Amino acid sequence: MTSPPQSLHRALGLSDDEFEDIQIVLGREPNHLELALFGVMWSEHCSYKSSRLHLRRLPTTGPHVLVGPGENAGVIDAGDGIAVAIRIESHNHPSAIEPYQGAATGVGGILRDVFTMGARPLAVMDPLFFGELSDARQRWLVEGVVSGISGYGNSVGVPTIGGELTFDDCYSSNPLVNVLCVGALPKERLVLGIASGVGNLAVLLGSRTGRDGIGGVSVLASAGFSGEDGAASIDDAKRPSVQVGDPYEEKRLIEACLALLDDGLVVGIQDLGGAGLVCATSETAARGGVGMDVDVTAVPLREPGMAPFEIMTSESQERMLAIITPENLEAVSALCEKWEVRATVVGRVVEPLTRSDGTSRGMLRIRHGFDGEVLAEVPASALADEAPLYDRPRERPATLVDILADDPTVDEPVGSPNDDLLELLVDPAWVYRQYDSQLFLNTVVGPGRDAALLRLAGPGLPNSTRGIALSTDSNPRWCALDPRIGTALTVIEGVANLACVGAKAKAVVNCLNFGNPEHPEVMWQLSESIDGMAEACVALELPVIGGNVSLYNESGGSDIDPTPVIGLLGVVDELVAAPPGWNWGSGDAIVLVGARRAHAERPFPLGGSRWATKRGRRGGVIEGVDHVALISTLDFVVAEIASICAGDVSDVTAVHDVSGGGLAGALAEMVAATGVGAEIMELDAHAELFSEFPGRFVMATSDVDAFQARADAAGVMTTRLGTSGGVQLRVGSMIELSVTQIASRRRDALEEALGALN
Amino acid sequence: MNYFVIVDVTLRQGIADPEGATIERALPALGFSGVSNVKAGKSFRMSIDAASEEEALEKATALAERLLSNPVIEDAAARLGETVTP
Amino acid sequence: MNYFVIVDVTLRQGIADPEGATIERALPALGFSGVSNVKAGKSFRMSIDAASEEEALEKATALAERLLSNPVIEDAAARLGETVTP
Amino acid sequence: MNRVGIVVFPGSNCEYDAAAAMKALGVTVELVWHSTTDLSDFDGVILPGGFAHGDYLRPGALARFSPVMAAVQRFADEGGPVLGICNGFQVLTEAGLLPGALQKNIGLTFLCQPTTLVVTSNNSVLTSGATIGQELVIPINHFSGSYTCDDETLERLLDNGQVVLRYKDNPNGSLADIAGLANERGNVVGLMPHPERAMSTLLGSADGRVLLESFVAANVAA
Ligand SMILES: Nc1ncnc2c1ncn2[C@@H]1O[C@H](COP(=O)(O)OP(=O)(O)O)[C@@H](O)[C@H]1O
Ligand SMILES: [Mg+2]
Repeated sequence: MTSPPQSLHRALGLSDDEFEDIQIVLGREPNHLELALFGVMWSEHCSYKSSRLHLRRLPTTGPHVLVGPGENAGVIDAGDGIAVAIRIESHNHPSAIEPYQGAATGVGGILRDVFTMGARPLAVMDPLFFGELSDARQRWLVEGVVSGISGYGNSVGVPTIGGELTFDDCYSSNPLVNVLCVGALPKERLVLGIASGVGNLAVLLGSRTGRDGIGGVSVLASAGFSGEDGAASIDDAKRPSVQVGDPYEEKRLIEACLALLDDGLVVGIQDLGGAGLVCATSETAARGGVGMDVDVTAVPLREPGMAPFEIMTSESQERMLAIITPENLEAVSALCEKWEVRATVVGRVVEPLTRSDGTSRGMLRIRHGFDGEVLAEVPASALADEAPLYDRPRERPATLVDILADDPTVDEPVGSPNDDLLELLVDPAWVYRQYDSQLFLNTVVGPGRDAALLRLAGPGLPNSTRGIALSTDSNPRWCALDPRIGTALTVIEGVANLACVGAKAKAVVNCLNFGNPEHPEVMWQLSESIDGMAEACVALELPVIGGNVSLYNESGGSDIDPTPVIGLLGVVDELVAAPPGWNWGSGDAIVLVGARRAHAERPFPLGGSRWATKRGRRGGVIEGVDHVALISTLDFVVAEIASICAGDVSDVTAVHDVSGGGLAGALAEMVAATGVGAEIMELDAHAELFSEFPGRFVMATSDVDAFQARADAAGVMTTRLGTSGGVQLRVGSMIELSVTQIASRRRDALEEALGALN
Repeated sequence: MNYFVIVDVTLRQGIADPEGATIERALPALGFSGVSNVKAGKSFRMSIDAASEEEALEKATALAERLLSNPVIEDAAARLGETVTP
Repeated sequence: MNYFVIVDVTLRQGIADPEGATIERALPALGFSGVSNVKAGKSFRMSIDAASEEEALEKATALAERLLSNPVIEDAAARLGETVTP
Repeated sequence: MNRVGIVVFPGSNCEYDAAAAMKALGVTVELVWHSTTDLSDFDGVILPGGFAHGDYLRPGALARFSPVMAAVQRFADEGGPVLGICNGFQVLTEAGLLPGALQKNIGLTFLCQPTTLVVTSNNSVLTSGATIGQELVIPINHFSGSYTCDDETLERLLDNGQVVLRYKDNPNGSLADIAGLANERGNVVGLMPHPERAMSTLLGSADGRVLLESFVAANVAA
C-alpha cells in the first residue's frame, strides 16, 4: 500500500466516480484499508454493478418459494416438510490459471453457499466449456478441471450427478467452469446469513487465513485476460496467490455447521467466499441492520506478517462465520473441537450508529484488538449493498445482420448423413465416471441421461417418497444468434430434460457467463438473455430463485459467445420405480411426441445446430416456440413418466428429448444405450435429422394405439416414426448404421480426442 | 551418457498445503513431538540420455517446468542422483 | 536445535508405477526424447527439534517408517536439507 | 447379529449408507466415533467408505492410528466379524488386519461405475451365503483400488481361499483381479466395491444383499 493515494483507488479497480461516491458515503477521505474494502466489495464480482438493474426483470416468486435470489442459495418447499436449496456459481478465471484447484475450490465454494442455509449438500453438477481438444492446452485444462471436481467433490462426500460438456474455440483461453449444488433440509432448520443481537459474537470457523487469492476472485473476475493467449500470458505480478482447496476441512466444516444448527447454537451463519471476511461481516451486519466490530489480530493466520487488508480480503477456502450468543460459546467450541474445526471469536455485534438526522447505520469497524485502535470504519450496507449500479450502454452487434442472413437451413449442402451423425456422437462418460454419483443412496438416474433423478432423502430429513430432478443446460450456439430466443429455448430444453424423468419443473437458477460488459454488444446480449429467460419462465410459471453473473470472459479482446447456463430443479411426487430411460425393447413403436415441424416456412431450422456448427456454419435464424402446444406436450410427458415413477404399469418403454444432434442424435443415443436398433420412416428432408428445436420427445411404447389415444386426448401431437429392433439404425434412405458402430463411436469419441485411449 | 536425475516438486511459498498440515496435526497423537512445518511434495526419478551433466539437468528442468509441475503453485528443481538405476 | 529434514518416499522395486509409466508415455509427444525409467515418488519436508543431526535423522527415519511410507509398497529415507526454513 | 457398530472417522462419508443397508436387513446400528476404544457391545463392526482423514498421505495411513483401531484389532482377534468397504478396506490393509496394499488405479483416475464380481470363495463372513461362481453387479467408487501384494502372499491368499471376490473385467489393475479379501479365519473382510449401494433395484442393483445378508448372519467367533 505504498502507491500515491490518487492512483490507489484505480489500482484497486475503483473508478474516479466510485472514489468520489466513497468520499460522500464516509464524509471524509477513506484510508487505505477502507479503500481496499470498497475495492473488493464494489468489484463487479461482488456487487453485480453491471447486471443488477437487468436481473430485476426476472420473475422470482411462487407459492413454494421460501427464499428467492439475494441469499446464499434459493430455497423451495418440496413438500413433506422438506425444503430444497439450490445455487449455481462460476469459477471460470481461477480454473484458467490452475485448473485442478480452480475447479476444486469452485465446488468447495458452492457447497458452503448451500450448507450456509442449513441444508445438507446432496448433489453437485458441473457445466464445463473448453476450446477444441485438438489443442494440447485444452486437454490439460479438461483433465485438470475434471480431476479437480472429482478430487474435491468425492472426498468431501457430495455426489456429482450431472453437468454439461461443450467444446468451442470461443472458450479456448477462457474456459467456463460452473458448479451447481443442491441440498435439502427439514423446513424448520432454514437459516439466513443475518447478524443480530447486540453483544453477540462473530465466530470464524475452519481454516487459517493465508494470502490466498487476495484480490483474486474479485479483481480477477472483474478484469479480462489481456494477453493474446489469455490466461497463459497473464503476468506474474497480477497472478493472485492461488487458492488451494481442502475437502477434508470442508467435510468437517459441513458436519460441524449442520450440528451447530441442529443444536440451535447459532443465530446466523454465512460462508466466506469472494472478498472473504469483509464480505461475510459486512453482509451479515447489513442484513441485520447492526454494526460489527472485527478484531483483525484475532484471525488465525497461516502466514506471518499479513497486513489488515490482506486478512480482511483473503479468499482462503473452507471458512464460515457464525453469529452466536456469548452463552453458547462454550458449547460451540466443544462441538467444533469434536469435528476438529478451529473456532475463533473475531467479531462482536454492536449497536448501529445513530446519526444526527435520526437514521441509523450499522458500521463495520476493523480494530487492532477488540478494544484497540480502529483501523477502518465503514457503513456495512455501503459495502454490501450500495455499490453504484450501472446501466451500461447496450447495442445490438452490427455484425448480426450478416450472421442471421447466413442461414445453413437454406443453403448448406447435404453431406453424408451417416458420417455426420457419427461425428456428432459423444458420450461424456469419461468425465462423469470420475465422479462419485451415488453417495447417499439417492441416485435413481445418474449422469449420462436427460436429467438426474434423486430420491428426496438424506441424513436428518423427514421421510418422503418424493424425488427431485436436476438438469443444467446451455446453448451458446443459439444465444450467439439470438440471446433472447436462445435463452428462452435453453429454459425449455431444461424443462424437457426434467420431463424425461417424470419431474415437473419448480424453479430455475442461472449462471450468466458473458464477455466484457464495457462492450455495448455484450451488455445487449446480457440484457436480451435476461429478457428471454424471463419470458420463458413467465410462460412456464417458473420462478428464478438464484443465479450468478460472470462477466469479462474474454481474451485478446474477443468475447465468448453468450453462455447463460440454466439449472432446473423439478419434483416427482412419488418415486418408487425408476423412469424408463432410453432403453426400448425390441418391437416397440417409436413415436415423436410434440410438433414435428417448427414453423411453416422454416420447418426444420438448422441455425445454431451442432450439425451446422461442425461444418463451420455459425449463422442463421432461430425462432421461438408456441408456448401453448409446448406446455401441453410437457405436461403430457411428465404425467406419462411420473405415473411410471409412482409404480404404475405403463406401455411406455423409453423416452428422450430431442436436443443436441437433433432427431437423429436422439435416436442414435437410444440405440447406443439399449443395443437394440430401429427402423425409422423416410423423413421429409435431411434437415429433419439434425434440426434441434426443443420441446419434442422420442418415446417408445409397447401399445402404440393406447399411447396415441392418450396423447390425442391431451391435445398433443404425435408422429409414428417406426419400430425398434434389429442390429441397425435405419432412417429411410438417409441413415444406415450398425448398432455397434454407433455405440463404439459414441463411447470412444471423447477418450480418443483426449488421447486417453492407448 | 546416461544420467540419473531427480526432479523435486514442492508447493510455492504461501500456497496452502492441507496435506502437510493434516500430517502435522496427527503427529503429537502418534508420539512425535518437535516436528513442525511439514510440507508434502512430489518427486520424479528418471534416466536421461545426454552428452553432459549440464545437458541432462537442462532437459530435466524443461521437463519439470512443462510437464511435472504447474509453476503457478509449484516450484520444481532438478538434481543429479547417485546411481543410474533408481 | 532445529533441523530441516527431507524424507523421500519411493515405490519399492517391482511395484507397479502407473504414474511414472504414464508420464513416460507422454514424453515423446511433448518433444522429450532419451528419457526413460520414470518413477513417481513423494517427499516430505519438515523442521525437527533435536539435539544433534543424528537425533534429527533418527526421529525422521522413525517417522518415515512408521507413518510416511507403507513398507508393503514403499521405501523411505531421511536426509538433512540445506536450510532451516523450508 | 443384532447390533452393528459403524466406525466414523473424520472424513468418512458412507456411514449413513452403510447404516441404511444394515437397517434394511433389520439390524440395529450405531455410528461409532473414531475416538472410541471399546467395541465389545457390538456383534459386528463395519469400516465404511469415504476419505478418512482426507486420505492425506495415503488412504488409511492416518486412520490406522485412530484410537478405535486398537479396539477393531481386539474385536477381530476375538473372532468378531469386521467388514471394511472401500476406504474401510484401505484402512484394514494399512492397519495390517489384512495383507497387501491398495495403489492408485492403473488408469490414474477415480472410477465410479458398476462392476461384475465373481464370488471365488465362500470362506468368509461376507460370502458365506453366496455360491462360488456367482456373479454380482456391484458398483465401485475409488481412486486407489488396485490391490497389490508380494507373490508369496498372493499364493497363500489363493491357497487359503482368502480371495473372496474377483472382478470379471478388471477396472483398476488389481493383482489377480482381486476385489475382496478375507483374513485367514474369514472373520475380517475388505472389499473395494460398495455392496451397500446395491441393495435395491430402484438404484440399479440388489446384488449387494447376498453379501450383507451373509455378514449379518455371521456369528461372533465364526
Ligand atoms: N461435465 C459433466 N459432468 C457430469 N455429467 C455430465 C457432464 N457433461 C455432461 N454430463 C451428463 O451427460 C448427459 C448428457 O449431457 P447433455 O448432452 O448436455 O444432455 P441434454 O442434451 O439432455 O441436455 C447428461 O446427463 C449430463 O448430466
Ligand atoms: Mg436431454
